[in-house]
Amino acid sequence: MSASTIRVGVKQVKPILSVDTEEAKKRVLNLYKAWHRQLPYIVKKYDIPKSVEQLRLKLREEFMKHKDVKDIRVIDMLVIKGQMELKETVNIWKQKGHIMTYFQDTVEHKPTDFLSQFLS
Amino acid sequence: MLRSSLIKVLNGAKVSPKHVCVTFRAASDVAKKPEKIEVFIDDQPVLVDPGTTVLQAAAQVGVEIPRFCYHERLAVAGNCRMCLVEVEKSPKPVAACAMPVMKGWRIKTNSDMTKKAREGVMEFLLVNHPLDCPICDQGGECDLQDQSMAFGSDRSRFTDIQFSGKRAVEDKDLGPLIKTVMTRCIHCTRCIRFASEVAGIDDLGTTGRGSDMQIGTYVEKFFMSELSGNVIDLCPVGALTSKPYSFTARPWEIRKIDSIDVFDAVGSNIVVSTRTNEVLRILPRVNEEINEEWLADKSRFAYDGLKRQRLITPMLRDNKNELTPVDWEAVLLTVCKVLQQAGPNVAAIAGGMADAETLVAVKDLLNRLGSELTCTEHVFPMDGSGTDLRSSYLLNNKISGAEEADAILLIGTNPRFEAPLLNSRLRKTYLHNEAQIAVIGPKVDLTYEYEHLGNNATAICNVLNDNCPFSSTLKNAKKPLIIVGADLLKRADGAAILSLVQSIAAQTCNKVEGWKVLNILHKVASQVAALDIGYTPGVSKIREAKPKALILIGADEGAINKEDLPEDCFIIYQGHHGDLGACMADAVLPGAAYTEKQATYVNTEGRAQQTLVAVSPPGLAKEDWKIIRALSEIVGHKLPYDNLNEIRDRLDEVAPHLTRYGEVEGANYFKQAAQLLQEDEEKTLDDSPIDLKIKELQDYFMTDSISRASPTMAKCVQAVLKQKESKY
Amino acid sequence: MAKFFGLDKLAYLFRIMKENGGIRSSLYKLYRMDDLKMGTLMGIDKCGNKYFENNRYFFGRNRWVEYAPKYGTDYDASQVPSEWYGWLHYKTDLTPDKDPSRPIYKWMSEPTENMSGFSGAYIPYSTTKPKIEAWVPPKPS
Amino acid sequence: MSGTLMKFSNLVKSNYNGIYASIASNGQICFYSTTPPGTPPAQTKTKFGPLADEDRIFTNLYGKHDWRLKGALKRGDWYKTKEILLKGSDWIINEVKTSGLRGRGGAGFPSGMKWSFMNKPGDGRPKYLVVNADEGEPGTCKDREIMRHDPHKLVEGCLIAGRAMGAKAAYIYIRGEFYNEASNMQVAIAEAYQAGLLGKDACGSGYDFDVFMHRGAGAYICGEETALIESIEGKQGKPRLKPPFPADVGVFGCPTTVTNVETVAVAPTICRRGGVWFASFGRTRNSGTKLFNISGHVNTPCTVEEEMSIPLKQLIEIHAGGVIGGWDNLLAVIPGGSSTPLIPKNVCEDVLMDFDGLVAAQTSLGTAAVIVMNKQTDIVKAIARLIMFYKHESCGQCTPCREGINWMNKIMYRFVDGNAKPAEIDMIWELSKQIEGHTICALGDGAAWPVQGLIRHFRPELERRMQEFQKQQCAASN
Repeated sequence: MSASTIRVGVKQVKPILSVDTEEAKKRVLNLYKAWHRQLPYIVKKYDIPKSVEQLRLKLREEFMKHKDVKDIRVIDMLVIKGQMELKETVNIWKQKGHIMTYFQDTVEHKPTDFLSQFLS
Repeated sequence: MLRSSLIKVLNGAKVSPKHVCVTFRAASDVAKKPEKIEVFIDDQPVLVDPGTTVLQAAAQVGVEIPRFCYHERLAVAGNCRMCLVEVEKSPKPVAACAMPVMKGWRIKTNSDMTKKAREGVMEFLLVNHPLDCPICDQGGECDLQDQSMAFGSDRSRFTDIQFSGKRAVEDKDLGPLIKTVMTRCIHCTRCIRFASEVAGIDDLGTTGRGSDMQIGTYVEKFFMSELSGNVIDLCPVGALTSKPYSFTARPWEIRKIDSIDVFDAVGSNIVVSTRTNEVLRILPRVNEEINEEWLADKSRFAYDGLKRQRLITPMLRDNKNELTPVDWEAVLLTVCKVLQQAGPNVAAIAGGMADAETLVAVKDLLNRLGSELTCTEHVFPMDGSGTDLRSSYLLNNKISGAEEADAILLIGTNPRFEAPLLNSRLRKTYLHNEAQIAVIGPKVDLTYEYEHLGNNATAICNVLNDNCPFSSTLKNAKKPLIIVGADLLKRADGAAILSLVQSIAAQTCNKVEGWKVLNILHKVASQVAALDIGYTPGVSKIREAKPKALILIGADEGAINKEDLPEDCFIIYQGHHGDLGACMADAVLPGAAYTEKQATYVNTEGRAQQTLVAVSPPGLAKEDWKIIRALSEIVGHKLPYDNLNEIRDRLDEVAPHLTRYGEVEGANYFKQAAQLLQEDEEKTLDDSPIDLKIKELQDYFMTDSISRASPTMAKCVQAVLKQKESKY
Repeated sequence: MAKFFGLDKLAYLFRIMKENGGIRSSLYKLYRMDDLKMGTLMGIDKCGNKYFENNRYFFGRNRWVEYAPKYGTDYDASQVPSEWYGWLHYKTDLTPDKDPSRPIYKWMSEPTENMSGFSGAYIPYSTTKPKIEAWVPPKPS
Repeated sequence: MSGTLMKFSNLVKSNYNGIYASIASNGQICFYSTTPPGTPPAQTKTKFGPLADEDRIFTNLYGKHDWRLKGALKRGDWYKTKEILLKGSDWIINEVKTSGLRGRGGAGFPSGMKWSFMNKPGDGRPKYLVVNADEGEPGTCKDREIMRHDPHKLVEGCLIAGRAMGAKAAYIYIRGEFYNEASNMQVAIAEAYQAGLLGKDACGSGYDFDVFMHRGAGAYICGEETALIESIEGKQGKPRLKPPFPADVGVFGCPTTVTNVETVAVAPTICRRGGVWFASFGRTRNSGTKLFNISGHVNTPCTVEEEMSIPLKQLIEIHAGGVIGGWDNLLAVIPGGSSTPLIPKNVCEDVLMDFDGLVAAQTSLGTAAVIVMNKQTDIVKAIARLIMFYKHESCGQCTPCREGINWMNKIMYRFVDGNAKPAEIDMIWELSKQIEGHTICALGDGAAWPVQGLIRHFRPELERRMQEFQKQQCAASN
């Protein structure tokens, strides 16, 4: 009996939110739309030197980062994290700098070629 | 001293018996191998050779018996009595370090009697020990501390401190290297035995008796030895500590990095102790093949030279003819311009501390620029096979091989100061193997007796032509050894001398398989690697070529100077110390010293070893091969290696043994080398006396850019000169 | 009656303004010092700072300094010389000119003003020896 | 290399087990399971001493006659020495073995056996006889009498003992302070050389033998055999580790036997009168005559030749004129030189002066230097003074002796005043046990034994002093 349970457990993982790809996709799109609607307000409230257009591009970029994710559970988890981000942003739990980090990488890339390495 | 008595034993005259035993043992060892006897250590049976001591037998089964005076590499004194163990059926405990085991002995290293004996000895040792551990430099690495923890009593009964106090002894002045606090001394006499047996100096001894006994140099005297630092390691307590290191650090604070010494061509293994990116001290690391567990003073104490006179920023000569600090871009661009203008008229000279990686990088760069002028500072004859056959420039028989020799001929070398650890081996051979030693060259003190055959090339001819008694000794010897100093071969007739020596070596026919008679002793750490990689020894070619640009890789010996070069020659100095080379340079590229880079060095026997990074290079200084690599990219001939592994692959391509660390790649083709030399036209011998650069101790301490920058070494030279003036 | 309507306060204000040299200079002082007070001039130091006392104000506010006009708005507490410091901080009630027991030694130096943020600012330096001593190239002769 | 340095034990041949065993027991007790050839005949007498005049060996002990060659010849020295030499070493050794002669230097090792160790096939190295005339033990003064008044006995003894062990030469290591003795010895040696008794073809026997004098520089420790060897070699007189024993690696690296003056000096007489004659004195295993030195609180201190196994009381009464203040005024006796434990009066009553008798009384015959102390003696101070001597004479090589005796000395001098706690008596007992047997040579033992003897027999006295001191302190502080 226990053996069979394990087998089932191995075969089938417990879903987080979505049961199939369709549902997951719906959730992603919902999140995207929610962000998209909030973008003008974000620009205004946070007083950031970016236009709504730029934010839209960034939003698309952030989502496209995970375009190859196939695992439903991972997608769900990413959606949950995205929702959390959204909530923090909309409720002004964040500060200006937090929003701007989407636009600027704080880590400077180390040079990879020998000469720059040598001179740096 | 020790040896003279031995000869007399056999002649039936005076003898020093403490050491006689040693030789008898050596002799009987060869004669026959007696069967093993069985003894029991804590009821564990162990089979040992007859004559094994209790302590050694115990060590064979992994039982360590505490000791203070006993040291594996020194004669047995047996006076600390710490190693007392119980032997069944013996009414009193025996000293394990000196007592040979008898058949069927049952030795109890942990019985009540043994424990009580140890506790008693420990108590007695502590009775007059000042217990000043908090201000003692040995604290943390002190045998007395450790053993009193392990074997001592848990309380003190010494109440007489309230009545009469403890013994106090005046400190001795042993010179600028060794600090003495004689009150801490436990009279183990290890230092005395080291001085008289290994260092060959009978300056240390005891005066007074009983509780007034003192260790010291009978008269106030500097302990004049090139191996003096080793008594610091030997001292089990804090009586002898390092003066430059005093009150610097505790052993548990420091990081220890295994490395290789580059002050001579022996390549002693060392441990570099660092803290907060600073080299605090250098200790020897055991390597039976090379340095056993000793280390020469220069290698041990010259580390403070690494902190002075350093090149920490690139420099360029400005229009006022002054070297001014610039940044790397500026200096690399300037040098690049010069190299591009010079085209193939570029030359390079490698100094004594250049590592194999840098050497190969420089050679690759110059070859790409179209130049073949890569030279070493130190000369070696190029006639005959030149440096094509490794056998003609290596210490072929290995350093440890010197111990087995029975007749040794030293030609134009002073191993005592050119390679102190090889000399300690020779002394050991002399003492315990009854080796006959002869010297051709200046008369120097080698710490052992030798036959002086002369001071010119004629003496070498005499040996060849059976014109002196030693030649028959050499030819009849089972394991003869000829060691030729690299200094001698610098002469104009170096090739002729080498040819002569090769002929002598050929005469002493090989009686023992794998025994190699001819040995060359180099003086600098880089030479063998440089010759292996294909550098031309000597700078004469550069003088002729009149290059437009000259790269000095730590070349500070003044092999070439501005007058030898054309007016417009641009000199680039790359190295770690501001010395002769940097003074004449137009551009200075700051490199890393041996403690600051992971680099390959090949010692005089052809053994590749690597140093490890102990501290980072100071200021803007970089690892040497990386500078060359960066330069090559700017010049436009990018060298195909970006990291250490890749350049080591390149080393492997050039000479595979360079990356086989720790192993000796033996050389062969002795006959061919000799033949090639003979085939050349008759060479003329110059009969002027053979001269050596380092004859006496004061010449030894400051020989390269690091030791010349070292204040400790300067103090040593002062002390030696002062001692020479003193009447003792 | 006047007290009841607070007229005395008004009168006092006028008195202060009068003491301070009229409306114009009162306004300037208010702008410069954010305060307008009236008090007895206790002394003037060598820099020209004036020291006032008025015990009508509560302890802690009853002694004050009016910095010399040359400082403009760039005045700073460190411009008070050390001999007035004690009086200003209630270490003593005697002004320097009235205190006979103040020791004067020849090694005493003039007080210096805090130059932080200016070119004369104090910059701390390390007193430890450098771990590495650099090579100084010899001057060409 | 370490191995080479360490393993010198190849030298220790199997028959050295015997030596080791005997020396391991501090040289006091020597029991032999096997009966060696030339065993002395069993003693049948039960009463020993006094010695008859015709049985005396040292006939000029008091210097009443001429000590030079002429006088010596008159007394029978050098009589038929050639014949003795010609009988060969085996005969001499067998005679010495039969005599039951035991070393007179303190350890009491059977001389015949010791000499026979030397007599094995050589390896080309010369052999040496070293005569230990460094008589430094407080209370002992027998050798100096021999050397001063009968030097030819010793010179002849050297020749015979040397012949027995096949030695090439004899070194007489004489104490530096013995100036007159050294002079007399030197004269005697010179006389013997001139008379052809020594040197090439000694006594016409065809045997070459030399005798050299070596004067010490005044260190007690040089009386220890290995330290003596070091000293002869010109080094600091510090005892060597054994093994290798001197019989293997001795003076100048050659096989050497170190023997006491008295042992060597009696050898010629034994050879002349026969080992059986010598064995007829004293109890079995303690045979022979012996020089006794009686000093301290006796009426006539003297050195006298007596039969072994003579009762102590008889010895003192007959030769030393009794204890000062009468026998009942006796407090204690140190029977064998300063390094042996003392025995109190009740033991002295019936103890026999020989090796076994004194061992049974927990002391030792040593050099038979009887130090008598009567009841007027401050016994603690006397022993403390002895410890001070040993502290001064310790060579400083090994830890227990160097540090331990110094410490004991400090405690002993506090004991003299009583400035100590009773618990410290047990502590010093333990300290002496920590020293005893833990050192290279026997000096540590010699320093430990007097203290042990004192504590064994006079503990109440020590405790009394401490109490007294305590009382004084209390009185002073109040």
